[in-house]
Amino acid sequence: MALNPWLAIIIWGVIIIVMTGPMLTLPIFWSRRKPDPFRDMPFESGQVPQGEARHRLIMQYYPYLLMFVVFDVVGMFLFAWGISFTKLPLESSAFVILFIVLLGAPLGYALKLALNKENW
Amino acid sequence: MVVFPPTTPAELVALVIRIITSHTFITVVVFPGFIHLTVVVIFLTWYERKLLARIQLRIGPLYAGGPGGLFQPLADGVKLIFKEVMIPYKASKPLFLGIPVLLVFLSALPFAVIPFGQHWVIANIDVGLVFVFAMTSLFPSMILLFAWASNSKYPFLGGLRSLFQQVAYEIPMWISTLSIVLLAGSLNLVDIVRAQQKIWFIVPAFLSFVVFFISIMAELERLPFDLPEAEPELVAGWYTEASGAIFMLIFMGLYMKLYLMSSLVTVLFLGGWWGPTILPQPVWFILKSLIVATFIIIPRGVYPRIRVDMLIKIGWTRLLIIALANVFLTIILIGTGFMTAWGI
Amino acid sequence: MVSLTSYLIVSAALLGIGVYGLSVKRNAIRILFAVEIIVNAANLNFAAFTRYMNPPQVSGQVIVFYSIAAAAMEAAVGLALILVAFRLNSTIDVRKLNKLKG
Amino acid sequence: MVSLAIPSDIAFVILTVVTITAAIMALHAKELIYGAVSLAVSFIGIAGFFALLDAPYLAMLQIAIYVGAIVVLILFTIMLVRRDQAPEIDEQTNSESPVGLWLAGLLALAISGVVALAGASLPTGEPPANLQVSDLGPVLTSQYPVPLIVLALLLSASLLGALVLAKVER
Repeated sequence: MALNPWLAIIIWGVIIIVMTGPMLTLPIFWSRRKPDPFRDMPFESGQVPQGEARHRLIMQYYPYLLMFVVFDVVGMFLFAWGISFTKLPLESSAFVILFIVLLGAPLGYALKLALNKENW
Repeated sequence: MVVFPPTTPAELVALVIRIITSHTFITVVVFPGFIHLTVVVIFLTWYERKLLARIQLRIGPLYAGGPGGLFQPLADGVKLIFKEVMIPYKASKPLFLGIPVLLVFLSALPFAVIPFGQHWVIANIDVGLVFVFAMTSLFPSMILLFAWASNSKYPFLGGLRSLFQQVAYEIPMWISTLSIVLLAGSLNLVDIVRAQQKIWFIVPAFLSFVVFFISIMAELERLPFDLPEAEPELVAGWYTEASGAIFMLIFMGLYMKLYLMSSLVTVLFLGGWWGPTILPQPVWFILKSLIVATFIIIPRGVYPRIRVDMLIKIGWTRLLIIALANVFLTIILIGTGFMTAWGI
Repeated sequence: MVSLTSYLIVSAALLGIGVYGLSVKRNAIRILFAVEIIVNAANLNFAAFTRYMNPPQVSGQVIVFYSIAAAAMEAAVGLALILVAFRLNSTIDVRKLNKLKG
Repeated sequence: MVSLAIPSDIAFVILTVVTITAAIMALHAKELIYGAVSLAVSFIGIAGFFALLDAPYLAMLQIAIYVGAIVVLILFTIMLVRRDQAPEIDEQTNSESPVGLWLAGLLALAISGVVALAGASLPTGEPPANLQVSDLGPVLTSQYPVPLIVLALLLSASLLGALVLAKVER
């Protein structure tokens, strides 16, 4: 029977949620919930937490995040070309190879910028 | 005869039998779906404990818990389910409770496209490989959000480390599989395995196997890349605040991801279900995946961890360059007709 | 059977939401959200039209590729600009970023 | 016989509700972080539309690039620009100009009207799909090769531009 594979994926997803959902909702249902400031304190090895928890951000690795966005796009384009590589004549892949080569230079410069710790 | 909607009890029974014996139901619920996945995840927790105990000569895990320690995972599960679900002060409730379920969901969903045998696959879609990558690419944001939601310092630091680490190794992982796509000419995982009937892709694409393996070690936050959960520095990394059922779900999600990645290695490089016909196809597949998982687990007992800036530097300067170079190598190999000699 | 018209109306609704956000919000990041929603509405239109061509073609999908890539780059540069603006003025309220006003 | 073809109408309705609600939530959620999460949900809804439109590769691209990369970048930036403890005062809207709402509503209505009027001349039936994922490569390399090179230049320019912008001036 040819069932649409996407429907099968949806069924699988529903099964996962149906099976794992109770693992979280049931314990919440039967666990004791009385607000207790000491028990609900964030874990800091017994110390009383001080200051804002959410604001120590490391700017140092921000360039890698930018590079990730760029190469995410590149990767997706390369996959779209890669599927039909063997069916295409080799000449038509020249542009894709040029595409990869062109991105080499900015990658090098971005790495140089990112690795220089004085910049961040 | 199956009628919908059923009117008599006999028709209802016929319909139920029809549904239960349908291929979709069996693949979703029994194998390679829910039951198989649960059993393997429980097995993997037991297996990792035993293996590390052998490597590091830890006495406790070798004896604790019934015959061969098999009851230990069950006891853990029961304990975690009946523990209280603690939500830290000022934590973001919907994110803190929702993301563990989503983590399990995201690591279990890609199993729909992993072929455990020629017909043992839930959904045979044409974009299988990209589907797996799209799902795994959601992990960094989930982890960052969970770390942010717990409103605590250690999880937040661990979450940031995890974000940068996964982001740094995702691109080498994708680019290294590009040479597999070039060789097989398809993104469909069933077709990729079929193309390996004569020769496993680990032979023509050994370099990309190395890059892929190192990348998944980093993606899974396994030693020597387990900085996000470095115990001496960050307690338990991004899931420090997780307790009880939340911890159990995260744990399940992580082990499922371990199994997912090892089965992906099997599909892409180790010939999937192919093997001598003395054993059925799924057995070969599971065997290969477990061997890969062993090689992912072993370094945890052997290696120290490296520093976070070194880690990110290796990902971007070494692995990405090697992966890109490997793409060119594969193009040359295919272009010169070297591959056709091997029947690929 | 879903018709082309319904896709176009969904896309128009998304465009409306985007334009609303663009004209009403003051937080620079919200404005970026609105821009992304508008780009998505356009992408949806491309994909719908290319599917309902007779026979269906993939060239519209390829255009969506380029559109998504351009949107990703727009987000990267836009967020970097927001970061710089925050560093210089310590606010991302577009009403207060008025140093160039005479 | 039980008909198990995908009920695309139901999927379409669910996706529409999810996408549009999430898009509104993205602009209206109190916390920016929740706004970003709703934006991600809206993107996933659009990916669902792509899957319905027989463009599965596009759907995966949408999830991987938008949700996997852009949303991460947005989340990180939001966390960077958060003020220490101050409530988000930037969250008010231009209260003196409800014009925006009218403008947007009018625009959406106008477009919908045009679409409804033109509905007769639009193709109605869904032509049978015979699109393959492997059709993308030839179109990409033979029909649109020059945009690919322009895209490489765009990618490099924006990568370097963003990096130079974000780095600390000394």
